[in-house]
Amino acid sequence: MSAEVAYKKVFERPESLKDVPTHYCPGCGHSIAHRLVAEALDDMGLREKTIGVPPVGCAVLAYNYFNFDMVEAPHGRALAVATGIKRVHPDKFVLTYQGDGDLAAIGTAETIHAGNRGERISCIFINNAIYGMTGGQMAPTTLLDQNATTAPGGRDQRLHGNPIDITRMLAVSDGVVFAERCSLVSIKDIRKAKKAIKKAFQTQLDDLGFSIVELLSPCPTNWKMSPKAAWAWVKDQMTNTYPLGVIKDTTGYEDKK
Amino acid sequence: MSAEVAYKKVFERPESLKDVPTHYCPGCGHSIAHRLVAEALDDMGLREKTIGVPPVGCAVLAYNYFNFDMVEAPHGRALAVATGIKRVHPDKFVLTYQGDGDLAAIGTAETIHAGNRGERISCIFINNAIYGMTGGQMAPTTLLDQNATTAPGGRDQRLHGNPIDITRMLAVSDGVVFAERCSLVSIKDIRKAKKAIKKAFQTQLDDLGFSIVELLSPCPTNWKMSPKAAWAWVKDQMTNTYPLGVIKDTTGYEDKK
Amino acid sequence: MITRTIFSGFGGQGVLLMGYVLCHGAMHKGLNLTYFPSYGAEMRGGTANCTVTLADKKIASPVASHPDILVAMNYPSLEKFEASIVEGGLAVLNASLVETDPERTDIEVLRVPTVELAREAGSERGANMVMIGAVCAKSGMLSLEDTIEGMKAAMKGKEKFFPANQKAIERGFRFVDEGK
Amino acid sequence: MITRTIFSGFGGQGVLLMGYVLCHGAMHKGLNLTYFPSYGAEMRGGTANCTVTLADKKIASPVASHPDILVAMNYPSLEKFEASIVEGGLAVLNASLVETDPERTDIEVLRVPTVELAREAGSERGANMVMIGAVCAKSGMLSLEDTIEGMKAAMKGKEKFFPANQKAIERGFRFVDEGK
Amino acid sequence: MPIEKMLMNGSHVVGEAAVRAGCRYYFGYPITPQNELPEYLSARMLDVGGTFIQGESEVASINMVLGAAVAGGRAMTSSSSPGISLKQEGISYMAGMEVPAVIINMMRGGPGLGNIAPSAADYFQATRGGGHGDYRTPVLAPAGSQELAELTFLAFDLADKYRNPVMLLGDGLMGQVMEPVVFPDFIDLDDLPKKDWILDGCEGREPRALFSMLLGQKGELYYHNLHLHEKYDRITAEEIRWDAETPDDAEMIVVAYGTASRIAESAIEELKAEGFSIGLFRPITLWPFPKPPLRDLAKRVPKVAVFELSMGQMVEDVMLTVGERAEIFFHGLPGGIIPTPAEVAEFLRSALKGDGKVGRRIEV
Amino acid sequence: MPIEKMLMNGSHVVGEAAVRAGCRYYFGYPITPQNELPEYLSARMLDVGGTFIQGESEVASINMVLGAAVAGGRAMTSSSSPGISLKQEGISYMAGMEVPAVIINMMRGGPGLGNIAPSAADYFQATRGGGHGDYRTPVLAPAGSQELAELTFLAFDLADKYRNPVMLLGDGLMGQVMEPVVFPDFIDLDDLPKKDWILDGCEGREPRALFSMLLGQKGELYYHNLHLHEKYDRITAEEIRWDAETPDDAEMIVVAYGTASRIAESAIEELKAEGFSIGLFRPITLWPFPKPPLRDLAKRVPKVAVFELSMGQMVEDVMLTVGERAEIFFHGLPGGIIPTPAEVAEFLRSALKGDGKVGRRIEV
Amino acid sequence: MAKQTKKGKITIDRERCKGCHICIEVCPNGNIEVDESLNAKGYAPALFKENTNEGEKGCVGCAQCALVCPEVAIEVYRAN
Amino acid sequence: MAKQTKKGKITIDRERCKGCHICIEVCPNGNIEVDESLNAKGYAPALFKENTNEGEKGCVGCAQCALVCPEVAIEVYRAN
Ligand SMILES: Cc1ncc(C[n+]2csc(CCOP(=O)(O)OP(=O)(O)O)c2C)c(N)n1
Ligand SMILES: Cc1ncc(C[n+]2csc(CCOP(=O)(O)OP(=O)(O)O)c2C)c(N)n1
Ligand code: SF4
Ligand code: SF4
Ligand code: SF4
Ligand code: SF4
Ligand code: SF4
Ligand code: SF4
Ligand SMILES: [Mg+2]
Ligand SMILES: [Mg+2]
Repeated sequence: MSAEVAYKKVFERPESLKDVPTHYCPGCGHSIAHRLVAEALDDMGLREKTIGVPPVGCAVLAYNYFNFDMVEAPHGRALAVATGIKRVHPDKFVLTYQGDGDLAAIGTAETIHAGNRGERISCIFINNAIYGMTGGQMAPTTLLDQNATTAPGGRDQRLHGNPIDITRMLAVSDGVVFAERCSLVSIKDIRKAKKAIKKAFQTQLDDLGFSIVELLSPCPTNWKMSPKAAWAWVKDQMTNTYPLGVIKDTTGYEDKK
Repeated sequence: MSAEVAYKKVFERPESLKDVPTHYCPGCGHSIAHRLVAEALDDMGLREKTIGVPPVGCAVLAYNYFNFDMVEAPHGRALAVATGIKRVHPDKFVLTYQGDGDLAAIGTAETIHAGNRGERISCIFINNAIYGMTGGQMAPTTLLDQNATTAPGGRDQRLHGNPIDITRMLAVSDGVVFAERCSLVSIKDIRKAKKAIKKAFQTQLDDLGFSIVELLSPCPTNWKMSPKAAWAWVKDQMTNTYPLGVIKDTTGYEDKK
Repeated sequence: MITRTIFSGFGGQGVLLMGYVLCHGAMHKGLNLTYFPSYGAEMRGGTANCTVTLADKKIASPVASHPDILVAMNYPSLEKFEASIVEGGLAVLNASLVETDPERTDIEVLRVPTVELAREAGSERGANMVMIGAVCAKSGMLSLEDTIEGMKAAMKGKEKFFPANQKAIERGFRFVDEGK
Repeated sequence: MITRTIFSGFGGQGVLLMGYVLCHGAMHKGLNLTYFPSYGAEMRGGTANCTVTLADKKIASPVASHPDILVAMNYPSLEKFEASIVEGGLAVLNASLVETDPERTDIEVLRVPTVELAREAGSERGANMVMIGAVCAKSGMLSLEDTIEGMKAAMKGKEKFFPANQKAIERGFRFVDEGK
Repeated sequence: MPIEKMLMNGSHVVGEAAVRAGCRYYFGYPITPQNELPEYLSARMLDVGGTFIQGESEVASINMVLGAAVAGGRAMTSSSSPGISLKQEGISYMAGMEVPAVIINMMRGGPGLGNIAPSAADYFQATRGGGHGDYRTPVLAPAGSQELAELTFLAFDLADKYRNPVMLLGDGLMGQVMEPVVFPDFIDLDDLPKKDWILDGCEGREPRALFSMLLGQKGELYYHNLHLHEKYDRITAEEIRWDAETPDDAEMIVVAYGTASRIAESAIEELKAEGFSIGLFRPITLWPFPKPPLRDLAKRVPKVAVFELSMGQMVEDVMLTVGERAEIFFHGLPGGIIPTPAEVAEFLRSALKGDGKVGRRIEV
Repeated sequence: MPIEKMLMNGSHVVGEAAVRAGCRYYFGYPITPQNELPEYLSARMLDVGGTFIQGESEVASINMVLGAAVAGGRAMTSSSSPGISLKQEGISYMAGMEVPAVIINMMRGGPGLGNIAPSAADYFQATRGGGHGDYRTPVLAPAGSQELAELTFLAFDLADKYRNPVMLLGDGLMGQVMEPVVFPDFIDLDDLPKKDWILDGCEGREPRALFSMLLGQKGELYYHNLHLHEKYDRITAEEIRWDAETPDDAEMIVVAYGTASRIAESAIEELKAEGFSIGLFRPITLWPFPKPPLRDLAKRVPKVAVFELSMGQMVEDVMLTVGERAEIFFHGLPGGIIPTPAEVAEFLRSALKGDGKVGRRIEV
Repeated sequence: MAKQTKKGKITIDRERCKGCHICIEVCPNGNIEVDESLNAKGYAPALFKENTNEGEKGCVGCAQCALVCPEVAIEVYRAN
Repeated sequence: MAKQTKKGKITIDRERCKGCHICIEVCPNGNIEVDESLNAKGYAPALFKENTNEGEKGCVGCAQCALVCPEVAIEVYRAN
C-alpha cells in the first residue's frame, strides 16, 4: 500500500503567495500569473525587498494574495506610482502587475514614459483582451470580431480600430531592455512564462532598465466560455494577433553565457 | 531699368494663412510649418472644409493665423477633440497641429489611441525638442545632453531617459497608414516637408486612416541660439537622433503610379 | 396597498428573474412598482437578492427596511433577512434546500418543495418558476394569468421556455390552492 | 517713508535689472522692499516693466496704483504710466529716446541722456546703469555706495562687468549733482 | 397610440432618453456602477446611426465630447466619481469656451476607489466646480427612473439654451433600480434651433475660432468672466427646479435629493403614521440651488432636517438659504452602505425631539 | 551666525523652503506661472541628492508623488489651475489612503486656459475637494514671500502629522514678486518621527498594504469615512490660522487672503488716512476656515467687507461664519487683470457708505 | 482492480478547488476525475483517483496538474 | 557699377520681417543684405539689393529666399 512508501513533496504553494482563497473565477489566468510571480520572487529571494503595485482591475485585490508590501494605484497609474516608490528605494525590488485596460488604455502615457525613462521596474502585463473587472467591455487589446459588452457584434476595425500591441510600441524605447510575450495555457507556456518573469526581474536587479512580460491570459467569465474552451481560445485565436516570443532583449544575458 | 520689364508674381502668401504678423520668434520653425500647411490646403482646395485643432504650446494662437475654422484643445488633447469633430463631420477635413510636449508627453495616450483607431485625421507634429511656450523645459524629445531649464547640465539618460520617438511607436499600429519625418531647415527639406504634408492630407481624403508628419523645427529662443545656428543644429544634431524619411507608408500610392 | 418582497438565494437559482417576473406581472396588472437588485459589493459567486415593491400609489423608497414577504431560496437567505420581516409578514421557504424553520413565531411560513414540484412539472430547472407561482398565489399579489403574462414579458425573446415555465408556475399555484 | 518706483522700457533695455539693483541696494541699506516684474500676458518682444517699493515699515501691496517715481526708458512707457504718477511725483526720462515732455505739470521731470552719458563713461551698454545712478541720486533713495553695492549683489557671478557698471552709475550720480 | 410603459434599469433609461433627446455622440470610459449605460448606447447608437466611442480614458472621452459638441452635435459622456474627477479640466474648458454637453455622474462611494454602494459625496464637486476657475454647470438631480428620462431631456435643452455643460447627478442604486418609465417622444433634430457658432468648415462664411485663452491686455478674460456670470445669474433666476410637499401645519421639512429623498419619503410616511406633520423639500436643480422657495418655507416651518448620502455637502447650501430662519438638523451617511428608511426615521424623530441622538444640530 | 536675508522670487522661495523642510522628491509638469519652481528644484535636488522628475503629465506626477510618499519620502508636486484640475483624482486617492504630500497651486485665471494674471478662483476646488468623495485637504494661503517659506514648512509638517495631502494656494503674482526672506534652518530628516505605515519591503515584519477600495459588507468604507471625518474635525479644532488687525472702534473689517489681502491692506491704509477705522482679517488656513475668531469679530464690528480675486468663493465661508451678525459686502475681480489698491479702496468706501456703487451687499 | 504502489501522488484541497477541471485535461495518465458532490462554494471539485485500474499507469508525480492549477489547490508528492 | 535688367526681383515687407536673416543665407546670388536701420518692432530687417555690381548675377527669381522666410515677408517676381 502506498502508505508504506515514503513520499516527498515536490510541488507546494510559494511563500510569496498567502495561503488564502482568491476571488478569481474558475480557470482565470490571473491566479496562475500570481503563482508564477510568487515562485519567481521565492526562487530569487526577493520577497522581503519587494514592493508591488497592483492595478485597478480584477487583480485590484492582489494585495490580499501576495505576501509582500503592496499599494493600490489609481486605474492606469501603477507605473507612475511605482516610479515614485523606486526613486525613494532604488535598492528595493519594485514590480507592477497590470491588466490590458489599465496598462494599454487609461495608463498608456504612464506605461510608455516609464518605459522610455528606463525606470528600473518590472512590469507584469496580463492581457486578457477584455475589461474583466467591469464586466466584459472592449479593451484596446480586444481581438477583431471578438464580442464585448461595448462592442456588440464584435470589434469592428473601422469603428474601434485594431487590437493594440503596446508591448511592441514599448520596445521602440531604448529604456526598455527586455520584453517578452508568453501565454498561460499549457505546461510548456507556463514554464516559459516563469522563465521570462525571472529574466525580467533579473534586469532590474542588474540595473539595466525597464522590463515587461506580457501574459496572454484566459478570462472564461467575460469570454463566456468554459475554462477549457477559454484556454483553447488563447492558443488558437489570441496568439495569432499576439504572437508569442521575445519582442526585445538588449540585456546581453545570452551573449554572457 | 528693371521698371521697363514686366514681372509676374511667382511667390505669395497662401489664402489659408491670414495676412497678419505672428507672435513667433525670429527664425522659428512654426512660422514655416504654418505656411506649408496653408499652401497644402490651398493646393488641394481644402480650406473651406477644414477644421483645425491647434495645441496648447507656442502655436496656441494658430487660430489667429490660419484662415479656417479652429478650436482650442486642452493641452495634449488635440487628437481627442479632433476625433469628436471628425465623427460629427466625416466629410470635412480635420487636422491637428501639435508640439512635442503636447503630442508626446501629456497627450501620449490620446496620440497613440487616435492613431490606433485609425482616425481619419492628419496630424502635423512640430518637434522642436523643447517646451517652447513655457520657456524651455525639457521635452520627452529633448536630445541627450541638450540643455533645458529643467535639465540643468543637459538631459541625462539615467535621470531622464532617452529622447522618445513617438512617430515610430505610432507606426506599430495598423491604423496609422502614413508617417514621415521631415525638417524645415533647408530648401530641399522644406520642399520635401510640403510633399509629405500633402500626402498625409491625401490619405484622409482617401479614407485610409491616420497620418502624421513630424517636422524637426528650430526653436532659436529656447535653444539660446541665433536662427542660423538653430537651423544648423537641426541639421547636425537633431537628425542624428531623429533620422529623416518615411517611417511608414501603407497607402500604396507609389504602387499605383 | 403596498407590498415589499425580498427574493434571495444563490447566484444560480434564478432569484433576480423571479423578481423580474413579479414586476412585469404587476405592470400588466397596472400597479406601480420598483425593482432593486443587489449589486456590486457582493462579488462573484456570492448570494443574490432583489427587492420588489408593489403598490397602487406612488412608491417612495425602493429599499425595504422591513419586507412584507421574504422568499428564501436557501438557508443563508433566511438567516440574513428573517429578522427584518414585518410582524405578521410572510416567509416563503424553498423546502428543497431549507430544512430548518424560522425562529420567529410572529410571521406566517410557507414551505415549498420547489425542486420536487418542478420535477413533477417537467424539469428541476423550473424550481424558481414554481416558487414565484406559489408566492403570487399565497400572497394574492398576482393572479395566475398576470403571473404568466409577467413571465412572458420578463423572458421576451426566450419564447421556447414559455410552456415549461407556465407549467411550473401553474404547479406553484396549485400547490398553494390544494396544499400539495 | 514709502517710495514706489516703476521702471519701464523695451525688453532689451535692462529695465528689470535696474529694479533689481535698486532692491539689492535697499537691502544693503536695511530697508523693506518688494519687487514686482511684469510677466506673462505681455508676450515676447514687448515692453517690460517692474515696480519696486521701498519702505522703512512693512509693505502691503507690491502693486502700485500711483507710483512716486516713474523711470521711462522709452516713449510708450511715459504714455502708459504718466497719468498714474502721484501729484508731486517724479518722472525720470531717458532723454536719448524720449523727446516729448510729459503733459502733466504737477510732477517733477528729470531728463537723462543715458546713451550719451554711458558712451562717455565707456560703453553705451551702461545706459541703464547711468539711469539707476541718476534715479538714486535725484530721489535720494540710495547713496552712491549703496547703489554700487546693489549693483554688485544684483550681478553676482558677473564680476567682470563691475568696473564698467560702477563707472556708469557714478556718471549718473554726477549728472544729477553737477546737472551735466 | 397608447403611452407605453417600459421597464428598464436607470442606466438604460438615461441611454434611451439621451437618444430620444437627439444625442448622437457618446464618448465614455467604463466604470462601475454605470457600465450599463455605455453598454446600452454601444448597441443603440448603431440603430440610430449615431457614434459610440469607448475612449481610451475619461480625459480623452470628455475631450471627444468637446470636439463633437463644437462640431454641432448633441454629445454626452458618463462616468462615476473617480472618472468624473478626471474630467474636471475638460469641463472647465467647456464652460470657458461655452460648449454645450451633458455629463452623467452615477456617483459611487469615495474617496479614492471606495466602493459602488450608493453615495452622494460629489455634490461639492458638481455644484462648486471641481475644475479650476470661476464657472458653474447646471446640476440636475433625478430621484427616480421617470425623472432620469425627463431630466436627461432637460439636460440637453439647458446645455444648448445656455451653451454650457450640464451635469446629471445620479448614483449607483438609481442606475440599478427598475421602474416603469414613459419616455418622451423622439425629438426631430431638425427642429432644434440652428447653432451659429459651431465649426463645420468656413464655406461661404468667415472662419470661426473657439478658445478659452484670453491674453489680451484690455482685460478680455476679465470681461469674459463677467459675461459668464451674467449668464449664470440668468440661469439662477430662470432655471431653479424643486419638488415640495409641505402640510400647512408642518413641524419640520426634510431637505434631501436623489436617492436620499426617496428613502426620506418613506421615513416621512412612517412618521406621518405616528401623527407627525412633516414636509419634504426636494431640490431638483442642485445648482442653481432652489433658494427662494426653501427660504419661504423656512419662514413658516420651525425645523429643517437635512439628510444626505455624504458627510454634509448640500447642507451648506441649506445653511446659506435658511440662515437663522429655522433650526437646522443634519444627518449624513458616507458611502459604502445601502441606507434604509428606518435609519432616516430615527433621525427625524431625534430632530423633532431635538435630543441630538441621531444626526446633529447645525449652527450658522 | 547672522540671519541672512535672501532676495528671490516666490517660486524659488517655495522650492528652497521645500528642500529645507526635508522634501527630497519632486514630481511635476511645467505650467506657467510656476515654472520657476520646478526649474529651481531641478537644479537644487541635484545638490541635495534628491529626486526631480518632470512627469509626462500632471496625472502621472501626482501619482509619482503618491508612490514616493507611500515609500516614506517627503514628496511634493506643483502646478497651476488647469494642471491642478487634472490631479483631483490622485488627491482623492491620497486622502482616502491617508498619504501625506504637499501640492502647490500657483493659481492663474480661468476657466479653461484663461491667462496667467493673478487670480484666486480655485478656492472652491481647494477647500471643497475638487475630487470625488467626502474628503478634505488643509489649504494654506500665504500672503508674501516670508510666509511662502514658513507655510511650505508647515505644509509638510501638517501632511505628516495628519497623514493627509496639504495644499499651498498661491498665485502667479506671488510667484513672481521678490521680497527679502529669512529661511528657517534645514530640518534633519532623522529628527522626523518614524512612519510605521510606509512600504519599504517586509523584511522582519508582516507585509503591509495601502488601498482606498473598501468592498467589505460590514460597512468598512462607511467606518473609514467616519474615521477620516474625526480626523478632519481634529484638524478643524487644532489647526486654524489667521492674522487680524482690528481697531477696537472698527466700523468694518475686510476679509481677504493671499495677494488680495496685500492689495486690501494698502487700500485700508488709504482709508485710514481718510479717517476711517477699518480692520483686516486674513485667513491663513482656508480649510479649516478660521470661523471662531471671525465670528467673534463679527459680533462687535457692524460691517464685513469681503474682497476676492474671484467672482465670489471664500465669501460663502464668510457667510457661513458671520451669518446675520454683521452686514456683509462683497467685491470680486475675476482673473485676467492686475488688481490695484485704488480699486479696492473704492469698494471699501462704497461699502462704508452702503451705496452699492462698487461690489454688492450679500444677504444670507 | 488492484491497489499498487505509485511513483507519485497528489492531494487536492477540495474546498480551494474551483472545478475548472484543467488538471483533468493535462494529467497524462488520467489520474484525476470530477467529484460530483459539490464543495461549499458550489463547485464540482477535482478528485484524485487513489486507485488505478489494471493497465492504468497511475500517478508519476510529474506535477503537471499542479503547474496548471489556477487555485494552487494541488500538492504533489513523489516516492523516493 | 551699372544698373541692369534682372530676371527676377523680390519685395520684402520690412515691418513683417523679424531679421532672422535666413534669406540672406540662402540667396544663391547674394542679393539680400541686412538693413541696419531697425523696424518698428526693433528688428534689423532684410533688404533687397535693387542694384547689382559688375559681375554679380542679380536676382533670378528662384524664390528660395521666400521659401525659407518664416514670416512670409517676401514676395517674388519673375520677368516674363
Ligand atoms: C479612473 C477610473 N476609470 C475607470 C475605472 C473602472 N475600471 C476598473 S477596472 C477597469 C478595467 C479592467 O480591465 P483590465 O485593466 O484589462 O483588467 P482585468 O480586470 O481585465 O484584469 C476599469 C475600466 C476606475 N476604477 N477608475
Ligand atoms: C494641463 C496643462 N498642463 C500644462 C500646461 C502648460 N503648457 C503650455 S504649453 C506646454 C508645452 C509646450 O511645449 P510643446 O508642446 O513642445 O509646444 P512648443 O511650445 O514647443 O511648440 C505646457 C507644458 C497647460 N497649459 N495645461
Ligand atoms: S472576470 Fe475574467 S479576469 Fe476577472 S477574475 Fe473572472 S476570469 Fe479572471
Ligand atoms: S519659443 Fe521657440 S517655438 Fe516658441 S515661438 Fe519662439 S522660437 Fe518658436
Ligand atoms: S485545476 Fe485546480 S482548481 Fe481546477 S479543477 Fe483541478 S484542482 Fe480544481
Ligand atoms: S502529478 Fe502528474 S501524473 Fe500525477 S496526477 Fe498530477 S499530472 Fe497526473
Ligand atoms: S527670412 Fe524673412 S524674416 Fe528672416 S530676415 Fe529674411 S525676410 Fe526677414
Ligand atoms: S529670388 Fe532667389 S535670387 Fe532672388 S533674392 Fe530670392 S533667393 Fe535670391
Ligand atoms: Mg483585461
Ligand atoms: Mg516643443
